[in-house]
Amino acid sequence: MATVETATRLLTTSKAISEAIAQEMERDETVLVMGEDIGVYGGIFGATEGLLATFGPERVMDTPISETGFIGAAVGAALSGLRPIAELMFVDFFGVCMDQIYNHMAKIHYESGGELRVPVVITTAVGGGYSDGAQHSQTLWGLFAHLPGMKIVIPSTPYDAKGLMVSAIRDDNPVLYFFHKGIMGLGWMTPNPRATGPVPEEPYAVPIGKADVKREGRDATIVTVSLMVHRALDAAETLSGEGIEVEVLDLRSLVPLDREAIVESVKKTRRLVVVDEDYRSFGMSGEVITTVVEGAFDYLDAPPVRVAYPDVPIPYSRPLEQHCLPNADTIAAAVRGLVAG
Amino acid sequence: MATVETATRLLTTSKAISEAIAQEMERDETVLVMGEDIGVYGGIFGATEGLLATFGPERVMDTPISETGFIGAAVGAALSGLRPIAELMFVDFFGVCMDQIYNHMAKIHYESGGELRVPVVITTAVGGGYSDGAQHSQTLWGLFAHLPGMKIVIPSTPYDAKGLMVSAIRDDNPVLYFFHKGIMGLGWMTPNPRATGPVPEEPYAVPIGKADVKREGRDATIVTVSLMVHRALDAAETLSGEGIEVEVLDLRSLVPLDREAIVESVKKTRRLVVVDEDYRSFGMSGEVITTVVEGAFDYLDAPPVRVAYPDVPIPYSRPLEQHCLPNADTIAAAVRGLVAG
Amino acid sequence: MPDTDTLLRMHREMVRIRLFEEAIQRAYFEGKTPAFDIAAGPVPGEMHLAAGQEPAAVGVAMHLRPSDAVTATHRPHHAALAHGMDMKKLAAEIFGKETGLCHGKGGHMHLFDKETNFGCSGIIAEGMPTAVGHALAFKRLGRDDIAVSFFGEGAANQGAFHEAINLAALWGLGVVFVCEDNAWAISVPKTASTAVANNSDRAAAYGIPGVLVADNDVVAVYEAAGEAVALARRGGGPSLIEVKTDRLLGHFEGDPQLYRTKEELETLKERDGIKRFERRLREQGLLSEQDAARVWDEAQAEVDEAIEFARSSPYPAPESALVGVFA
Amino acid sequence: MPDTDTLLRMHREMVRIRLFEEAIQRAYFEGKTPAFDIAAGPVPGEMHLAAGQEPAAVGVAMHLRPSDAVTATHRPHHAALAHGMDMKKLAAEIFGKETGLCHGKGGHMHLFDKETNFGCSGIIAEGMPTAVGHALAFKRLGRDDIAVSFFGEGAANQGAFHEAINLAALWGLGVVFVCEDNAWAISVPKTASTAVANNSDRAAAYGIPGVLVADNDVVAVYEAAGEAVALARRGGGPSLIEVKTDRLLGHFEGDPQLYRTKEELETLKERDGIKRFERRLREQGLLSEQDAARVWDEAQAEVDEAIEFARSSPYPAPESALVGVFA
Ligand SMILES: Cc1ncc(C[n+]2csc(CCOP(=O)(O)OP(=O)(O)O)c2C)c(N)n1
Ligand SMILES: Cc1ncc(C[n+]2csc(CCOP(=O)(O)OP(=O)(O)O)c2C)c(N)n1
Ligand SMILES: [Mg+2]
Ligand SMILES: [Mg+2]
Repeated sequence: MATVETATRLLTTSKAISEAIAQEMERDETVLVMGEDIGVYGGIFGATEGLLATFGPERVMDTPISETGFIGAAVGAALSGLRPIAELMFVDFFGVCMDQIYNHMAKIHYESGGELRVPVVITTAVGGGYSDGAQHSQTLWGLFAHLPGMKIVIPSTPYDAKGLMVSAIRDDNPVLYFFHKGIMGLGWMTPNPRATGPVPEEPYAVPIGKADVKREGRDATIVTVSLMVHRALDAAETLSGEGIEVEVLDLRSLVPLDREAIVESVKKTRRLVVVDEDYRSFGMSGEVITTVVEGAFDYLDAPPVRVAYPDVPIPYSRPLEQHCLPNADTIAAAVRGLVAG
Repeated sequence: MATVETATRLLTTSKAISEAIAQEMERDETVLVMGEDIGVYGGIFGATEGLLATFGPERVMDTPISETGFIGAAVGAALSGLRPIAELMFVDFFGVCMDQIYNHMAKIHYESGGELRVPVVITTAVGGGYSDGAQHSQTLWGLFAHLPGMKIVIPSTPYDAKGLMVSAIRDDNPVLYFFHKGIMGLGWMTPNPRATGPVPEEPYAVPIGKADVKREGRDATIVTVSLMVHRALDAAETLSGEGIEVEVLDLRSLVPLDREAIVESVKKTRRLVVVDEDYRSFGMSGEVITTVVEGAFDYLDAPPVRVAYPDVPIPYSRPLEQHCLPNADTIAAAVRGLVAG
Repeated sequence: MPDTDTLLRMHREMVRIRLFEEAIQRAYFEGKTPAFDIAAGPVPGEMHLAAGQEPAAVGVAMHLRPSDAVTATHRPHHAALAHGMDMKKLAAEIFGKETGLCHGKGGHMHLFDKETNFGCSGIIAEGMPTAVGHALAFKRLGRDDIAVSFFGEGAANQGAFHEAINLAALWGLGVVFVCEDNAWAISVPKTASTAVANNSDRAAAYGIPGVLVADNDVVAVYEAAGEAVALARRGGGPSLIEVKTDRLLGHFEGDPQLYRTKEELETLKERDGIKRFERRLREQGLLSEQDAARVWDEAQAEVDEAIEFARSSPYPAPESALVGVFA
Repeated sequence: MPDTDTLLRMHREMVRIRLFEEAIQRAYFEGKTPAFDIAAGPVPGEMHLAAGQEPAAVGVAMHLRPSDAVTATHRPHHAALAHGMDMKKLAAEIFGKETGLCHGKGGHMHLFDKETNFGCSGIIAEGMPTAVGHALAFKRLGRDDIAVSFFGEGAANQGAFHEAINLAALWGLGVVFVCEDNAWAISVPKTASTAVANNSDRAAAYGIPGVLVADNDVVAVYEAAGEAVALARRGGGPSLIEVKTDRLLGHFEGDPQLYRTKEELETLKERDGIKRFERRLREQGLLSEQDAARVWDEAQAEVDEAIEFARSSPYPAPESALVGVFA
């Protein structure tokens, strides 16, 4: 193991995130973390594990269940010189504190005519697939991406997770950092081999706003984010066996949206499938398709297709939820249909 | 005037709305209205004018500034047999009460497996153009339309406003009813001739989910809602003088979205311009364009175009805000470009 | 002081709740051992059990009718059963079955029951405004029903707590707000979340009665709730009750609880509200050893039947997920 | 009792605020008569003036330094000027000019000033958590600066009020919460919004000092704020002060105010906090007629200069709207 570690050290996504935060806290005294159960507990999804022991309760603050209060406090603290990281335990809870997020955190820099900066990072857990019901399983990134003033970061791998967290903390703008429960590599979640991967020990930054080709291909482009990148890669593997080579483009952030990368890939493959775990309508899938229509209309061999969560609340019962979630099979089927048709 | 009234009675949009509510309250004892300044004041935008005098404080309840409290109360009251109408004064304030709206009002019917119904109408004012700044000028309908479980109704004329309010109140589902300050016909807002129009005295229902062709045309389709319908009609008028006949499709609701009407119109005109006062990205414009890509791809002579509010918070200063807002000129220019190109 | 019959009913109620949750707990870990996978087994997802908090639910619910509204939290089973929810439908819902209360769409945190006007929410404190709305409807409709809102001490620092209680007090609505203070919000102790020792003192901010039940004793809860419910029913407005209760288990099943000492957990077991109450009934000669045994046996039988019903019921059709968004 | 110099400074401050807002009011109605069009004239949009509430802002701000943070509301001018905001930049912002505090992007409800660590928000009560954050930063950074949060009595029923004060109390932060009770939230009287008579009583819900300033008197505010600010500065935690003050004008300009009687408005003018204070200073011989006149004249000159600066400044380039979303 030791040898493996020196060669390529393997980390889970949650460890990659907590390591990034710890290294930035070492580097910058003004970084502090707050949220519910982020201290002793280390964050319900492990994103802050070990931080309390290392940095103490002054910089790793467990909060009451007062999201408007502590996220608003993060905004105020940022205005007076700190760089707070605030965890919203599940993105599903945004409704109790959204005013602070989008009317304050996201707008103050612009409203102030550029005079003030609000370097806040909000981390939040997204995603379903484990029967947590309608209030604990959503992704909702499309909703946040619709509102100007916040960068929307969504890692899919341990490597990106660390590098994007470093960039988020160093960014002078508000950043929403969405981590999917299914990519964290938690012992109590359904095992996901891709949730563990090589992560350099030293701090490094992955630029916010650059999409990443997770797999090259020529026959079709799958554009997606987060856990669906893993599903898409599984589908691509299967399709490759059938002679269909799919390009998997991981957006990694929705704001800024790397429209060039999307357009370039589709110009090459001439076919687009957008996969989204978020609700289908008025969200990411429509924006990505429109981006291609605006940038590569004449290159399209066929109308782009979306494989997304249907426009229904998320049901509890396993067969119901699984029926709604995109998976490797439904993604592969969509690609086949597109390539055939 | 009297004769005109008997012939075709002219009403402002705000009077049309308050009349619809009054008539439904007459018909149904369980309908009640709550919100800030909806009593004596009659609603900041006049949507509840005269109701207090007619129905008394038991059914027309001024509330504290506790949106989570009274919108949550509306949900609970609906579960126990009332049909509340709750006014969120400006849609910009949704962040203080969104949890009640989308985790409760919108989901309980589905979560209950259809056992319970939540007949709540939330009315809310939208739109800018009068220098009210970043927190009082948004439309945000794209954000709400992304979340399943609520019907999203957006009238553009006095006639539709009354008929859609009647339908909203009679609907057994949660309905969000967006009225634009610029279409209400208020004495203190910039005059808008289209904010006054013929409205039958007797109650009538305009179905929720049916788009309406506000002007027929053959050369291009403009799809939009609310005040932008008026701007689009102005543009169409101008363009007609240039020999370009534009069809103006007023969606009237985003959920349900009348995809058939959109597709049919574009199949006829082969060109699409989406006009949206809401933020450009991850919203209505992308969804409408994607709807056409999915339903009429082969009919498109050119890539659809969007004229929307840019992805920036809404600035206060008049020249800045006006530069951002779509208007008849920018809409006409977009159509010309599309028809020419 | 409640009469003997009431005392014995409260005992039975607490026992059936405890045994029901123990059965759910066993089912929950099926398919999750040796390796714990939250998505696996007949009962997937988060599971918040109320073992130890039965006195708070039962002492209040004894005063309620099915037409009274109850709103509960992510930890709802004790309140649901105490208010009379059908145990079979509850079990089937937790197993995600077609025969479940919500036909599998709700799950353990989203239980909605028309029969008992019961609802709950997984969002902290957000069930409180709903209770205010129920009471508003009762007033408008001339019904003398009331609403009870259960919530945890952690919820008392959420804005909805403040808005809901102010509204109920302002409008003189029949709501009984019951704070179950189990001293913990997941891993955060009350001392790290709440600026005052007792939420009952916060009643002063709304000019309503605030009552502290300092011990996890079903009789004390029964007494306090009796007054609050009577006040609400006769149009006297809301009350706020805080019950010092105990969370015997983890926040959710699988919680390592590294934030609590073994000692704390031991002492909690010692003072288990059900054990203590049963001992008292025995000492007072109100409950014989055989009667006690029968109570546990009968409750176990009811629970077994409910679980069996849940297990043997079919899953809903997958496609049913796509319908029912709108009525 | 403040010394004479302080008394006279408070008088000057209140006068310049009043005259500034009167000038803004005149400018606001330019282009809006005979037909009122909210979008027209040199100052478009909503306009919330604080005439009558100067004592609350000035009595508090006298104890502050520019490095102390102040968060205010949709009615921010009195707090902004009292805390030392540059009057020219403020005027230019209200006129939407490039030379404005926020280069025209903020407007009258969204004033942000680095120089005086001032901010405000048009969302009710949502400025309160921001103040908590400023105080948190001061504590972390070892600064003995404090934060003051101004809000109206209507805001005291918003969830953010509860969450912010609990957090500040829990963490022992140096925040002074100042509730300006002008009895009205637009058309809704306090009696129709708040279950208790005085929000200062709500301090009990957080275990912090609650002080009621029962009269719109700048000296009484000064005394109360002095203690609260001192407590906050020495690390003693937050306080909640409620000042009974008066809104002499409509909620916003153009408000027909059908919900208030002519009599009420007359009596308010009678007890105008500035007039009364000036009369007292005169009676006590601390301010001669000439000195009083000079105060008003000098303030008027300063105001005229600020308004002139605003009028003569250029508008920002329209395209500048498209930049500055991100730093
Ligand atoms: C608004 C919101 N924030 C956070 C959570 C996550 N969460 C679920 S339960 C819980 C602790 C609740 O503590 P308490 O109210 O005391 O209830 P208990 O679990 O002790 O019964 C938290 C923080 C949530 N569900 N909703
Ligand atoms: C969350 C929210 N709800 C409603 C409004 C609309 N609104 C603006 S000012 C106001 C009244 C505020 O009353 P108060 O807090 O007493 O301040 P005052 O206007 O009296 O200074 C209301 C309801 C708002 N801006 N924000
Ligand atoms: Mg608790
Ligand atoms: Mg007020």
